[in-house]
Amino acid sequence: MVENPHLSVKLGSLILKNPVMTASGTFGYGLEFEPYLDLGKLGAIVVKGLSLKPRLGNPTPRIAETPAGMLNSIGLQNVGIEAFLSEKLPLLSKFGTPVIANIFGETIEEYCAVARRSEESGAVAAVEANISCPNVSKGLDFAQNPQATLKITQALRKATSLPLIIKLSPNVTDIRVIARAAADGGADALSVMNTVLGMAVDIRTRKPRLATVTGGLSGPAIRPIALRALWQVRQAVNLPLIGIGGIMSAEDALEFLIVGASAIQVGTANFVDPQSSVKIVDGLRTYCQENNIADVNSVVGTLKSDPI
Amino acid sequence: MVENPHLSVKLGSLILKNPVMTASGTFGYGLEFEPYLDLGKLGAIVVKGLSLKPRLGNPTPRIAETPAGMLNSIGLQNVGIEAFLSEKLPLLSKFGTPVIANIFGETIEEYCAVARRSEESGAVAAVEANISCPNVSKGLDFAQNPQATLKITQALRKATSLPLIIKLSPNVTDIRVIARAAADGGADALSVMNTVLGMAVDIRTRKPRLATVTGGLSGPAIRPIALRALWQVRQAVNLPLIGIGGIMSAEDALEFLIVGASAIQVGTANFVDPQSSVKIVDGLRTYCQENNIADVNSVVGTLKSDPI
Amino acid sequence: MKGSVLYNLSLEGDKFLMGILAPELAKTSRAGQFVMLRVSESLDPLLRRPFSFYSLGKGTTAERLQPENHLQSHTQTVPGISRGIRTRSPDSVEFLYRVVGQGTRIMAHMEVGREVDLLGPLGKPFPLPTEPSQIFLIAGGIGIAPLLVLMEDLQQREPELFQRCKTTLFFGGRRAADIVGVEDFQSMDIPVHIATEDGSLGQKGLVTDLLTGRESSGEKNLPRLVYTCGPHAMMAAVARLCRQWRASGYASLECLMGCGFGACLGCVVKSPSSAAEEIPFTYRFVCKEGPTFPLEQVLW
Amino acid sequence: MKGSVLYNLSLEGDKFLMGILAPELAKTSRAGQFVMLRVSESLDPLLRRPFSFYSLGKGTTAERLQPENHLQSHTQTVPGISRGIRTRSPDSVEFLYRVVGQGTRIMAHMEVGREVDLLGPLGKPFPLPTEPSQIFLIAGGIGIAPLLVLMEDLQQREPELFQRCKTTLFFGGRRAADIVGVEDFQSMDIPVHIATEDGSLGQKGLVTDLLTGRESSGEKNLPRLVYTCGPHAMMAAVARLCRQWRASGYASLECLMGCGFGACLGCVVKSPSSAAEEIPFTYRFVCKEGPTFPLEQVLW
Ligand SMILES: Cc1cc2nc3c(=O)[nH]c(=O)nc-3n(C[C@H](O)[C@H](O)[C@H](O)COP(=O)(O)OP(=O)(O)OC[C@H]3O[C@@H](n4cnc5c(N)ncnc54)[C@H](O)[C@@H]3O)c2cc1C
Ligand SMILES: Cc1cc2nc3c(=O)[nH]c(=O)nc-3n(C[C@H](O)[C@H](O)[C@H](O)COP(=O)(O)OP(=O)(O)OC[C@H]3O[C@@H](n4cnc5c(N)ncnc54)[C@H](O)[C@@H]3O)c2cc1C
Ligand SMILES: Cc1cc2nc3c(=O)[nH]c(=O)nc-3n(C[C@H](O)[C@H](O)[C@H](O)COP(=O)(O)O)c2cc1C
Ligand SMILES: Cc1cc2nc3c(=O)[nH]c(=O)nc-3n(C[C@H](O)[C@H](O)[C@H](O)COP(=O)(O)O)c2cc1C
Ligand code: FES
Ligand code: FES
Repeated sequence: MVENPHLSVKLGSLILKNPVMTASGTFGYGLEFEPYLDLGKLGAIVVKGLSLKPRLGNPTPRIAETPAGMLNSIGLQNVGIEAFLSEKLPLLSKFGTPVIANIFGETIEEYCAVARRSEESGAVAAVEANISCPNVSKGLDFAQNPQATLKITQALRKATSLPLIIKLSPNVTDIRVIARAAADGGADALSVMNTVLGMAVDIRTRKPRLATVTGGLSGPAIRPIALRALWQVRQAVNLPLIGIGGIMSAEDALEFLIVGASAIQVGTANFVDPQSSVKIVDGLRTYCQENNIADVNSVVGTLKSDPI
Repeated sequence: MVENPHLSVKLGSLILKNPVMTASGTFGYGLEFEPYLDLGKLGAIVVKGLSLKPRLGNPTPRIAETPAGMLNSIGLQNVGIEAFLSEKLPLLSKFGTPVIANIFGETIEEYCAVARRSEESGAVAAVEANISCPNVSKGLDFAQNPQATLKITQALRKATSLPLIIKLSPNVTDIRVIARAAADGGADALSVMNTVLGMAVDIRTRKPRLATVTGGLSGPAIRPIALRALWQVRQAVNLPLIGIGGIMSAEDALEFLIVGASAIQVGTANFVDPQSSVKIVDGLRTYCQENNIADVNSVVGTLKSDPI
Repeated sequence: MKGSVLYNLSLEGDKFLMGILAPELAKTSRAGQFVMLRVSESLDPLLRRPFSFYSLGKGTTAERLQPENHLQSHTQTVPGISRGIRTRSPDSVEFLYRVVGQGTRIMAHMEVGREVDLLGPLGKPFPLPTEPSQIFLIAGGIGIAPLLVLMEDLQQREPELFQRCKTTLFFGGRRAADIVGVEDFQSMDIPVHIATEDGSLGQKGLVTDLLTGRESSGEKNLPRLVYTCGPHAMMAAVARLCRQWRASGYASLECLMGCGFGACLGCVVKSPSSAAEEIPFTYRFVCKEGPTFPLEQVLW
Repeated sequence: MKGSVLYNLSLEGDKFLMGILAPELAKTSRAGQFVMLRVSESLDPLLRRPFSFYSLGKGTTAERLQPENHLQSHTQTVPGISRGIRTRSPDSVEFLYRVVGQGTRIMAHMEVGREVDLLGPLGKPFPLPTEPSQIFLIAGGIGIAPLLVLMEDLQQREPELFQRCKTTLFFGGRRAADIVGVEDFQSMDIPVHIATEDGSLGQKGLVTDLLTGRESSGEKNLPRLVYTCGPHAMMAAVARLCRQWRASGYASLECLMGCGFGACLGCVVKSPSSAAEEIPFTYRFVCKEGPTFPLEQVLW
């Protein structure tokens, strides 16, 4: 039995002490979880999506429960990059866990400005660009168009020397095409995936259960979709990948590692059990110990699939 | 209280005694359900996808359970249109419920041939073309490309005078574009939607849980995706729509009617409870009675959504 | 945090009273706070459910709420079987809940001894009165829940102040079956005025009908302090009354909650923005900044 | 069809024996058939689980399977609490099951009186012997389940034939804890030979090790009829032996099942195609054409 398996993983130049990150929008600014866990134990903390200016977000209802999942249309409410850097980041930095700024904007320029401010702070370890949020764009997203993905990735690549993670959307015909565009644009890693566009109706009132009608579906219900998206992207690009979607346990996380994710993010599970993320770190360690795995990286991309 | 609400709905020239159909591939050839329910009570029976020649289908494992859902890659195993017409259809016809042939092929010509044979039988009420099965095509499906959708719909429109239903796939960037193509091609109604492409991994063996690696996700997990797809298609075309995806109860069915489906199909629910479909018919009747609704059609498309 | 079901009693209509052994929670929680309860280990339902404390087990009530065994209850959805007997202890907490959906239906079936997974205490407590005052408690339906614990907490912590406050409960519902827990208040010598919409108990009408027109009958009939919980429209009406009465008031708000501790940003309520801000309103988080709010902090 | 749990006994290892009151099922089912059991009303887990009958409650066994209360059991996942006592009746059916995942874990927690939702009887029964024969029952682990009911059914329906058959059970497992139910066979005077891979009970090795080399010791040591259930590889080995022995044999197959009644087409097994067909093999549905198959109908 391996007593102290090596859990550290690399996403380009970004080194994490273990593969477990928190998913943007499901972990607040990190500090909300201090009562429940040791933030120092996490691989990385990805904070709520940040924009140049503070945003109020969408009207209520903003969430709805669905079978083994939930819909949200928070509308990217956030304190804005400046308040984050001055009020939240200093408190968050002291845990020794890399803080990743999840960023978004309405224009490419806004994205770049937020990325630049993140880098200037000196305390942000990487930038994850949410080019795929289904709740704010009226039309199609950057992440639904390869040209747009290429353009925004190139622009961000120029704007910052921080590790650049592009977060992809499942709401596309062929995610491989988008993944290649992000790779070509200079991304260091890809996050696969954001929420699936969904909807629910209250039959009593005949109104949508979300004020915005549609919203993002997350949670275990979408795990099979996320795994498939990851598998497709794995075959399309050579970048380190971050698996996201419905991960509730170390077993779930292992599915993503096996398919080819170097790291994973825990999202909706944080609501169900605020300790989920560290429990998954512990679970991965135990798995490695029990299966005599010296290095968790040796699990990554080991899917055995017979050609059919 | 309305004692005998009018439950009959029209899909173009096709008249159903109620809005509840069974989804292709989840109801066998109908006869498998004879021990469990009165097939005469259903709005329509959509049989397992039929091809020109019999098909063996995919290797096992063919199904896997996921949170509130299941994956399948049956590979469209079927007895072939001829055996269906000669062996199954005569037995099925006696229930007085319209039988809809779900058809597929590897080429447009095959599709058309199956449609023609269906019409020639004189006992098939309509044709539902599965242009979106994720388990057989190696590349992209017809349903993932508007031009291909247009072409196959036009060809089928020429090949048969039966009511023509085109079944759409959710695995697209913008389902509205595909829906419009099908409408332009001459479809009489659209089925929204087929399964979502998904995947699951057995962490013990590190193999995919399906022999084909990926497969179609169905069941309540995908209901929010199906409702959203229906809502998008509702805004894009003026055809009668059939809502499909994760419907387990009359309440679920009502969500689809409210969003704008004239009829619905019950799929995975048939496995969990073989009586699901008739229970949903009964549930819709009770709902109309209790809510003083004289005609179920008056529920269709009544979603109240404030513009935001 | 794990707790263990001590009793799960079927009350009037579709209401249940659940006692849970959870010493840590009983010790650290305050009136107005809530827990997020996980009703099952299954992924469906997925999210936790918020419940206010009805009692923190510290109070001692002489006359106990009478659980009735409603095997022939008028509610169809719930078998309505009482399990266990009500035995509060300093180590137990109580939730008064109404069966409205999948989660509460599962709760209604929980057996004695069943382990439950609780997250809490969460949210801001009700501020207790600081000086002897006339207090109105105004509840609608299941909104009664956080008001009992408030009075028990006050009685426990400041017995003298409790004695010197003049407290009255105004309690409304749609029908008699909505009115539960009255005995718990009466046993603390808190008078109870009831209104039901169908007139099946107390005065016919809304609970606010019991309250309008009080200004005319003189100052001494008006409260200094109001605590309210119930349907949104009722609390909005109470907020208007409090402005008329120049009374301070606190409401306990309900709202869909994804997490209960400030992480999902799902639970916002519109709040007046401060003059300094240029925005028409601001959002406050019901789970962290509430669920108890000064009435004027909410844009009703 | 609804049934009600009569007992749910924790046996060796992670095995449980569940008795269910289900008169209709007990009456109409045959050995080798199965039910699809819905373990919860939740949508997770969604699908029903297939279980073969272990007993149809008709048999009368003198010595009863001894349920042990494994509170200090070696299995971590299951509390291993026995509920109720084993009392079979003509109206009850029994399932012997192993806890392997979410569904069976939920089953292991079911209380006496709990209502369960069963679909069945499904599938094809084992054909009973038609003449006095030497019969080998060959089981691996939980594969023992459908073999007891087979013998009880025979004893019940054709007591004389049962007497005149010479039946032996060969039972293999990985360790002693995998060997359950032996007493139920012994009480029917069926001798039991055991093999475990770790040698903790019976002969060390595979169950098929107990069976090889029999040809040399003469005809009378060979069976005419074989019934087998267990891991695929074991049944494949048994199929080979049966060819050598020129014995007829039947296997009860396991396979992932979406529905259990021929609707999903998920449960196929490869079968030799008839000479007339031009395809290399054909698929048969385990749920409808099985789960019991003549050994030669399966491409092992
Ligand atoms: C701070 C707070 C305290 C509460 N205290 C009590 C109490 O003491 N007693 C009581 O009976 N109820 C209380 N509620 C309401 C209670 O949380 C809901 O009735 C319960 O969540 C319904 O769950 P369900 O699964 O039965 O209903 P479903 O309708 O099936 O639930 C679906 C989803 O909607 C949410 N939901 C449904 N109704 C409400 C609601 N009214 N408020 C918030 N979320 C809702 C559920 O949590 C779940 O996420 C409180 C709510 C809040 C926010
Ligand atoms: C005809 C038949 C008879 C059976 N009889 C028995 C019996 O008498 N006793 C017993 O202990 N087991 C029996 N099994 C196996 C039993 O069905 C599985 O162990 C059970 O479904 C596992 O469910 P789970 O939720 O605990 O496991 P999970 O692994 O969580 O289940 C996930 C999914 O896989 C399926 N699955 C997992 N293992 C099996 C398996 N071995 N066979 C079929 N499906 C599986 C489940 O049904 C479910 O759909 C039988 C299987 C078949 C096909
Ligand atoms: C309430 C909520 C808010 C979210 N906000 C963001 C966000 O601000 N930026 C972003 O990139 N993703 C956001 N997401 C998406 C998650 O980061 C994640 O990609 C998605 O939820 C799938 O993972 P899960 O199933 O584990 O939750 C949000 C998700 C939820 C549920
Ligand atoms: C086992 C299985 C087989 C299916 N086979 C077909 C098929 O042959 N043709 C088709 O158009 N759809 C097929 N489908 C898709 C269903 O008809 C339906 O569109 C989908 O399952 C979503 O509905 P549900 O969530 O109610 O199951 C199949 C689905 C399942 C689960
Ligand atoms: S409930 Fe999640 S932030 Fe309040
Ligand atoms: S299990 Fe569905 S066809 Fe056999």
